[in-house]
Amino acid sequence: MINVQCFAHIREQIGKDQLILDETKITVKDLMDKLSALYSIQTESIMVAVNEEYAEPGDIVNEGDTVALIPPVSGG
Amino acid sequence: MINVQCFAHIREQIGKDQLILDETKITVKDLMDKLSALYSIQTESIMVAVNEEYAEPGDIVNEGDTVALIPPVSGG
Amino acid sequence: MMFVITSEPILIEEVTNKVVRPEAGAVVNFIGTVREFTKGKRTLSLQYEAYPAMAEKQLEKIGAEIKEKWPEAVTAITHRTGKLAISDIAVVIAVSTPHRKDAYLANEYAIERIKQIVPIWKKEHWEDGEEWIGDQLEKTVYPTGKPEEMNSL
Amino acid sequence: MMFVITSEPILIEEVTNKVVRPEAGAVVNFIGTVREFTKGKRTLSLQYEAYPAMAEKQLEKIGAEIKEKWPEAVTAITHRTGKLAISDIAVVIAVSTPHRKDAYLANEYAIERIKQIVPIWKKEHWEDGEEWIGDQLEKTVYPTGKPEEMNSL
Repeated sequence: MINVQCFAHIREQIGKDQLILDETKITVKDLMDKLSALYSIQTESIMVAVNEEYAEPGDIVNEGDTVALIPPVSGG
Repeated sequence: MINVQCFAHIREQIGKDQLILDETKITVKDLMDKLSALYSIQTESIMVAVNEEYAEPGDIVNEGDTVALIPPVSGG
Repeated sequence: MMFVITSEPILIEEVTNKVVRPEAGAVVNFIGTVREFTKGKRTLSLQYEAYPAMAEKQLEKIGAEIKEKWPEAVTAITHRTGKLAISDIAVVIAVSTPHRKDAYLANEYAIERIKQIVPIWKKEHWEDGEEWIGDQLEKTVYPTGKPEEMNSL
Repeated sequence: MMFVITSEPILIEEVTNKVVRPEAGAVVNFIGTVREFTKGKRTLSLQYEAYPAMAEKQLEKIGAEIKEKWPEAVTAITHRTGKLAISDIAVVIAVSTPHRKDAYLANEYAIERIKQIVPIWKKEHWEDGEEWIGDQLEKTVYPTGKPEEMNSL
């Protein structure tokens, strides 16, 4: 299982701050495509972090990893 | 009479923080030449303020004005 | 703790004191406060949300980047989360250096980077609605999936 | 009182609060602290002397110059006099603006101008002596009798 954390408008759109996906090994890109289909979220402006580090589309997410969906940031 | 205020190394060199000059009307330049002769201070790096504003060598100092000798500043 | 995400009010003095040291003659602070009007639109309040663990890591990364560019600089950053009123402090960045020029440059670098890579989001509350900033108004697309490296200042 | 010469310790928060306002989203502070080593020489303490009435007028003048260059900026400056120990705060400059870029530029302008036109003097106390800075080490000659206008940043 893979834990996916959601923030800001993505959290509000999905209606949850956390998703549990029944996956054991998946690329960031494939994971995003699944989420896009499941929750009809626009993913092209969303960054992905795996275990609190920004990840590339080709990076592998493993069971037990924490994924975060990071919409464009606006701190400061 | 004209009151002359002295600061920093000029104050220490002259040994007073205030001088009273028996003048009624004098240019800044002439006043500096007098002070230079009287107290053997180097005047070329000293700025002069009259009534709390920087003055030019040709400006006139009148009786009752407050003159200040301003060595190169080093605040901040 | 030089890089902090907190829900408490930020004390400028406290952040500054983390970087004051005998070798430093200059501290530059950036203090971000909640502005009432943006492009003519009145803000009532702001809400900041963070991914705190990752946000602190990213702030540390910014500190490390500054260390590389300005080896004598020491940086501390505190960013607040939660609901903020007009003029409340959202972020304080303090950078100390032996000489002042570097403190200005490194400080400005820090705020630019915060706006690029630190997972913190701002929701504006107006009289007629609310919106997550970075959502529609200032839409950004990241073709690589990661924020771009910033060009050097 | 936006422009102050004082013999009391300076509180950063207090100077900053003078410029915080709903229209401003950014405050930049410059905090000048007493540095222990300058060119390898150890400073034990510093002494600042001012011509207070004129110094406050000159600080006000700097505020007016900033207003002219950056009309939306608001500036407050406090400079301390008397004996200061290592890391004590000698000066705090706070500039608020709607947008941050101007706050950095205006703040840097202020500290440059302080070092040019404000009648304040620093005496360094070392282990083996003391000296008024601006006296022999950094001798400046003013051919016009006045400090030069500063070139724009």
